[in-house]
Amino acid sequence: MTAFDLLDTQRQVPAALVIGGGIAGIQAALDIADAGFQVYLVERSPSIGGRMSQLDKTFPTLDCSACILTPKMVDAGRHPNIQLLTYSEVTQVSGEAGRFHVQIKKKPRYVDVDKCSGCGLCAEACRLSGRVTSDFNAGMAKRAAIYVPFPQAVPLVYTVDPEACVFLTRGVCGKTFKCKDACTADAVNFDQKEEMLEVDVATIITATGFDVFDPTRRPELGYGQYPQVITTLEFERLASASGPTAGRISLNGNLPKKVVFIQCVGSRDANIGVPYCSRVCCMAVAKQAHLAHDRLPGAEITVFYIDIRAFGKGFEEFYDRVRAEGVLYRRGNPSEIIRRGDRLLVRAEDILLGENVEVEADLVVLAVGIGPRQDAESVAQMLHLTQDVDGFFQEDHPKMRIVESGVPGIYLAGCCQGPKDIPDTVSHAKAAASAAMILLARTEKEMVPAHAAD
Amino acid sequence: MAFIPRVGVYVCHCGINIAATVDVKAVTAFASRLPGVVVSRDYTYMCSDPGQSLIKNDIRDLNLNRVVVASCSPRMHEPTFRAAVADGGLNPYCFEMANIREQCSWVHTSGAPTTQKAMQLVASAVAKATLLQPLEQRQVPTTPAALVIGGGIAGMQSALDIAEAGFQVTLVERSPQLGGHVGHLHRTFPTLEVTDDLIRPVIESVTHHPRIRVMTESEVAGVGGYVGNFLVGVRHGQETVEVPVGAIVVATGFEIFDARRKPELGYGAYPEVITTADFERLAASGEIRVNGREPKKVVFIHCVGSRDQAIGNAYCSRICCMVAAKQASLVRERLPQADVTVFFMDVRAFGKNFEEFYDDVRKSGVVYRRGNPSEIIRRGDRVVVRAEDTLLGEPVEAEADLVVLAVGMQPRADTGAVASLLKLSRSSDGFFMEAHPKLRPVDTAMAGIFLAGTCQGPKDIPETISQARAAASAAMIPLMRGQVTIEAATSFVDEELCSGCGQCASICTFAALSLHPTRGVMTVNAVLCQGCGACATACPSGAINVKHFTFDQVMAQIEVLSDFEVPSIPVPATVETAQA
Amino acid sequence: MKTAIPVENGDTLTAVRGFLQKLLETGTVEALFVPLEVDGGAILPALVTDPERTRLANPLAPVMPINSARAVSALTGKQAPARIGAVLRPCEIRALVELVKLQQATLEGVTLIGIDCPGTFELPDYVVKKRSGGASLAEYLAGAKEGSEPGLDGLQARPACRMCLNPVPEHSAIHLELIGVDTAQGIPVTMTDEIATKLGMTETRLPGAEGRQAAVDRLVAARTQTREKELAAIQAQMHANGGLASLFATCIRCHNCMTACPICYCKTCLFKSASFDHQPEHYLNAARRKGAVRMLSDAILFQVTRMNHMSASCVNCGMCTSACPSDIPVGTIFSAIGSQVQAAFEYVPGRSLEEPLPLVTFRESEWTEVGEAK
Amino acid sequence: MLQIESRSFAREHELFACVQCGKCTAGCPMALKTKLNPRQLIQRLLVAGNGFDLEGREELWDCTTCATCSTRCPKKVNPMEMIIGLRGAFVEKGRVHPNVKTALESTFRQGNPLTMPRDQRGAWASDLSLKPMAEGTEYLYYVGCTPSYDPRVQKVARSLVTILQKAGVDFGIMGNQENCCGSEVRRLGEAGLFEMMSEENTETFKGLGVNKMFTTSPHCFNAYRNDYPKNGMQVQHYTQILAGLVEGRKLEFSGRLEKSITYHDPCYLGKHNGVFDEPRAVLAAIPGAKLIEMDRSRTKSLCCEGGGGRMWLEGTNPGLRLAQLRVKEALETGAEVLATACPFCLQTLDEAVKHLNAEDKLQVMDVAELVAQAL
Repeated sequence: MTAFDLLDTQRQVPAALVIGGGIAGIQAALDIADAGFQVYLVERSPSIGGRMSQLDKTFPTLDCSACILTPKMVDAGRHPNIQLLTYSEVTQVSGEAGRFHVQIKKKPRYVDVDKCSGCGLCAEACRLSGRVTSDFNAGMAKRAAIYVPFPQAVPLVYTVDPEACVFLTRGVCGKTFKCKDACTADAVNFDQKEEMLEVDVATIITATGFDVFDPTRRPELGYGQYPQVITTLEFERLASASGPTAGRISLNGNLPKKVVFIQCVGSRDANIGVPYCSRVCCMAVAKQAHLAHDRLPGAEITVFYIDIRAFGKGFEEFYDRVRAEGVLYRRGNPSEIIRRGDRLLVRAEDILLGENVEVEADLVVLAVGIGPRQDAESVAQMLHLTQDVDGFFQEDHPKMRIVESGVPGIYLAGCCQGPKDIPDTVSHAKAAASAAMILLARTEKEMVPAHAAD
Repeated sequence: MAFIPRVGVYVCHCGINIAATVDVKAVTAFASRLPGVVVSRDYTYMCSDPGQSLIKNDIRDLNLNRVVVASCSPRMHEPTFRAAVADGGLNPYCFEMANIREQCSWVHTSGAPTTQKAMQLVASAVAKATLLQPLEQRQVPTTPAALVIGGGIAGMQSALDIAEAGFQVTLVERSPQLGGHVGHLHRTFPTLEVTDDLIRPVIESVTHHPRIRVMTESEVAGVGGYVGNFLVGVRHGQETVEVPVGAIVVATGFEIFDARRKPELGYGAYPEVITTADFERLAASGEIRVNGREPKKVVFIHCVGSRDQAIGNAYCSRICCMVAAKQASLVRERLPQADVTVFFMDVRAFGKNFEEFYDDVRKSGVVYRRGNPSEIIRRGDRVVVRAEDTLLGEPVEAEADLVVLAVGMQPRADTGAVASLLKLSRSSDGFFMEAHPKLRPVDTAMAGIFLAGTCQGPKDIPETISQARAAASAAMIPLMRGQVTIEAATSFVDEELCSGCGQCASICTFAALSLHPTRGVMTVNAVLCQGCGACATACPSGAINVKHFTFDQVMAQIEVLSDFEVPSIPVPATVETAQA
Repeated sequence: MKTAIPVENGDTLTAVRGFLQKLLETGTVEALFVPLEVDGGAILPALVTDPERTRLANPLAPVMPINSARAVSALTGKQAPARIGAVLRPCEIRALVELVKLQQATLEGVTLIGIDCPGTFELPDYVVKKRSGGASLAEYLAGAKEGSEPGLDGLQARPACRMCLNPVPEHSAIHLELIGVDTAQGIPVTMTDEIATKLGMTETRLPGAEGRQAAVDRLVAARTQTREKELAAIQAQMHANGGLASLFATCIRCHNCMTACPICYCKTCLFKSASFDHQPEHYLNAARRKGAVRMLSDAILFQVTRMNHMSASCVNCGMCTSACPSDIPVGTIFSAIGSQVQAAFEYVPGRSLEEPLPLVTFRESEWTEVGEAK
Repeated sequence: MLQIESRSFAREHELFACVQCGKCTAGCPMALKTKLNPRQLIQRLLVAGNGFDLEGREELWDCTTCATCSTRCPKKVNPMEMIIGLRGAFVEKGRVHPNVKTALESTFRQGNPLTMPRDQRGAWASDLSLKPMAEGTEYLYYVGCTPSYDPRVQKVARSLVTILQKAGVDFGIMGNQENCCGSEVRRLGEAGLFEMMSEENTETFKGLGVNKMFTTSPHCFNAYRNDYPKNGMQVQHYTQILAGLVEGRKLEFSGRLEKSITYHDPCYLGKHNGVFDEPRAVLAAIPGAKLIEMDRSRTKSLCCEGGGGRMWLEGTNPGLRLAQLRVKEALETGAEVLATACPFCLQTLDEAVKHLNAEDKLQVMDVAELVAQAL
């Protein structure tokens, strides 16, 4: 799609609503928009990009995640048929397939998106600059109260964090607003109010994504207790060149010499209510073990696992390669992590040896599983979707109708339906787009005679 | 009248992104002195509306004929500025971008060398700009129909989606009936539904769909044309029909691994040893009997023909773990007295409800032993599976009346032939290769040709359907748009220089080059060409150039940046010593 | 079929001429490409259709005015106009195979007549000796029989020949043996049964055939040594101070090497195209940047580019060295580079028509030590 | 030969659910020092066909029933119960250690495993004029065998009584009428005897009109709470009662206890029943007390080796004592007091401190004793 390739403005086209601006939502929106239909892409956070934007590399090709995602984000951002509604939430849906009526809440950014050029002067000036925890960096870095989540954000527009901003929380921020003063475009505007938007769409694609497992639910693994115990998501930020350590895998400035990865934390664990396999962790760990091997020369890297699920295209080959590089795979699910002196000990049974082992570690990475969004239930209620026993949205048939939600006209895309890796997510999103496009094509057909009569 | 370049240079601050490390004013002043430059300006955000207006006004007022913007990567804003230039009345290809952000300010610290580098990049872009030629983009209408190759579950699902969206679909299947491999399955995991109940309605809908033309016992014989307008020859018996379509979905499926290639497992030698595919038929027949008896000891073996570099299949076949689990549970159900043992390396129960199903299968009494059996031998009227139970660290010999080998998937034997017919590439595992393993799982390097199902790699039924519908979505896009845009920056051949050696054609991924039948030189199909430039690098005579990136344009850029074409002549030895 | 050309009175050349004549007379070929000897020693590659003219033919003369692969390319193009026979040396055949792969020639309808090559001499030297009554063919053939390095009244063979490891032709439909055989008694020939029938030749075994292989091995062994020594010397020079630039320091950019090269097939060399017609300012700017600029410019770039384009296909015929007016060992330099490139891609130029050219194929796993190894 | 029907045993204990991940063995404190490997034992039972010989598997008696294995298991398998079940096979054949035989006999005859006379059970409280349990009394204080007979642990019971009286809690005791809860009997594999005692005790409680009870020992607490049939009776551990008093500000401290204390979680209180916070809340309420945590605390607490009938058994590797490891961990924290809330822990840790000659550095005290000191 290029700038010269604008839509025929004479054509009356039906629209689709895509909820969620991760890779699933972006892909579904792009397909539908490329086919010539209107798309409203609603994203709760200030930027589209989702979980994929937080990743460093992708398995098994080790492509830089941002490098392959950013172009898609940009395409979505500048597509003439896509209306991006970031920092917005769908609040109400009524109607039926072919004619849904949707209410969308646009939260105040306190920044005029038309004026803001993303220069960053405001964030530099903010009193809380470098003092507000960055969610994007999995809590491992600080930002200001006025921020963009990451440099490649789309739209590249600043947002005032209402939870942190001194003015919004306390009502005053010194004599003058630092951010407002710093802005040369006069874009900061604390008078902004929440806006409600109403749109009519023919179809809805739900692509609300996932939350990662909270490892404090397995306290014996010491997450939150030992700073050396981190999650795979945190490791992604550590490994990322644009992350808090600029890609140095270091804790408090020290490069770890003994790294242990633990798989199935919050997956395949019926005891705490997550009986399912999260599908991506085995390969995420294989990739991270490779990165650790690559960037921490001489470090001992051990992976504890139950089964290695290297099932996708090129996955087994990648797993073979990582082992060949010298990463030690030991079968056994560690039972606990304890401290001895200044070192952590991962206590596990090496099942293949039939022996208990205590492996020293100065970095332990927990491969946290994929779970439904915390607010999945309220989204389900709003859209009349059903949830499966694990809390993910239930597809209409597990084999044949995996993008149909059970509500005609509403389709599912990506991890909101269950854990998936990126290619499976993209396929699923495009499949949802296909289903949606069939409905859109029919709706358009019905619209034509009505207009011909005008 | 000779062309006299009148170049405008616009240097962007990008807030502080560029201005913090590069002296933008100095770069602007430097640019104004470059040959051909008429005006040089700087602005905080060139991409903003006021910034774009600067450019448009100058084109009009100063009669500019070339524009250079020094800012960020062209990936994001090249379309922005091309549109602005076009608005100002110039051809959009008369625009060039110097990337002084990603390639300069973001990767260097503040200082004179950084500013100098920015100047060099600007000078380089100006050098190219003076040589730029206007180009025209074209739109070509598309044929509102699609071809689907393969009548398995993937092909049928793709066909149904495209037809449902309102387009004609021709579905070509080599065998006499639709249904593919799934048609031969008894039940599916993890829900244990009878497969026939799933597939029959699909076959019915496809067969009776008013917009789907099913051609069984047919094969694709030839493909010509390009995205939007393919002409496909479909052979049925002696007859070949020509089918014009706008997009093609390849859903040619897989082959089952031939367990005879692992002779140590005794398939074909012992009647007690069967494959999971055989088991499906056995289960469908209603009675699980071997040698006329109900087996009392049943052993399943995973990874036969998968994860096995010895036979050249390094990959995991993705479905066998669950197929074996499903079959093991069927044995438990039908023959409650039988012992069922599964030998595995890793149990890959990764799909929705798979782990739960695996849990249930174990709880039903199926014993899972970790270890990949090495051989099967005969002992009396039973066979013995010899393996190590790696969980116990002990060698074991498991007696069995029935051994089921979980055979993997492999590319069809004719994958190579289909690949050369459609100009598709294959990945190292032999399956068709997708355009990008992460973000373009159904696209191929050939525009308008898409992959669905197991021809791209092993998949289970829902994944196959997902990908089939994804391919349908991709195929529908050009059909729904009704037209495709032809890239303007394509390659072209200088027939004076071309010797017709064909090296360019060998490396062209898009099949855009061919030897002219009479002139003995290469010709470019501008519709197929994507402007990647691989041909230009392969041509020893410099006979092929890519528009907008011609040899002269690129050389002009390089010359400014580097003096590599000028070998250094040593200064007198005395000076050299002094320097050392 | 193994057969032989009978030789009368020890006159090998006449026997060969008779054989060639028969090829035309029987219509086995409609035209014959073969070197003719004129003016008392000058060797002239020519296309002959009149059988009578074969009386001038001398494919045994130990000289190589051109690498005739180029001539065959000109005679066949994309499609040979008639049944053509071509009498060629092993290195000419190998070059021809490369040109076929580059779509510059075809072997369809071409009958290759390969002759063992014991080695060749520089053309001017040979002509001078010949005209002064020297350069005895009998002596040359006697040396070939022993498998020893040929000499020409005290002169050595061309450097490329002294390093040649392929004195025996491949791919030929008719193969005349010279090395390790007594050609004064008869010339052993291998040919297809079809041609033999046409020519009325029958299975023949000459006495003493068992010594041939040993002679070939002897010759190749000696040349392997020479080759390794010469290449090592060039490699050392290339890695010494000055490197490639100093090897080409005397290059006058005459492009003779390119003209003589059988593989350089471009209609117009890039370096003769408008792209290298620089503006006068270009030179001045370059001089200002570097302090001085070599004129004529682009000599090293020319050599490096040519290396890039054809070193994978280089058959080590050494025509470039012979053509160089500045006595630069161009062929040896190209051999040194080419052997590394060819080894890296496990490619042997001229070996097989089926082997794809390495630079137009792409395998993800190849040459990982150079690309992104990780 | 000590053959069991492994097929039905595996089914009964749902061993087929096991996915052989090894978390049980990895967390097992005894696997560190003995041959005990629950994960491998499960696999052996699963692949044994229908007969499995327990002969020579002495390591089954090493299990302390600390429940680490079952809490860690991702597939809801309970290896601890499997081991208790397997011990049953030994007991059935009478193939048990003489000490165990004595303890079981004593429980059957005297109502305690300590070979103490039944009619001396209430003697410890003879000077305290405690109310006998009767209909209408709010709580039954179920004292338990060790606190009744063991002079060291009697101090805990007396301290507790002091506290409760001061706080005005309405409770009664059963005196000589009190009978062993059967917790250890069950864990030694004598399921039949336990069944009998369970029925008997339940009857007695009903007769006395018990609605709510608390215990000194987490083991008794666990038995009544989890092993007995559900009968609507509220069962608490005394630390929960004390925590309730602290929270309701019913406990007035007149003194101070300027001591650093580290708390050892008893397995049967913590891992088995999730009571982690209450004892800590009580200790934290003592004026002057400074709480220090050991690294292995709460769900990771290291077992003292006193449970699962191990008070009567040496185990297969008596040289290395977990209690000693635990005391060393406590010493590392620099605490002056190692607090716990279990009679068995108190005994094993006390002995370990003596063995390590650390009496001058570390004092092992029960939570009740510490509270009583500060009243």
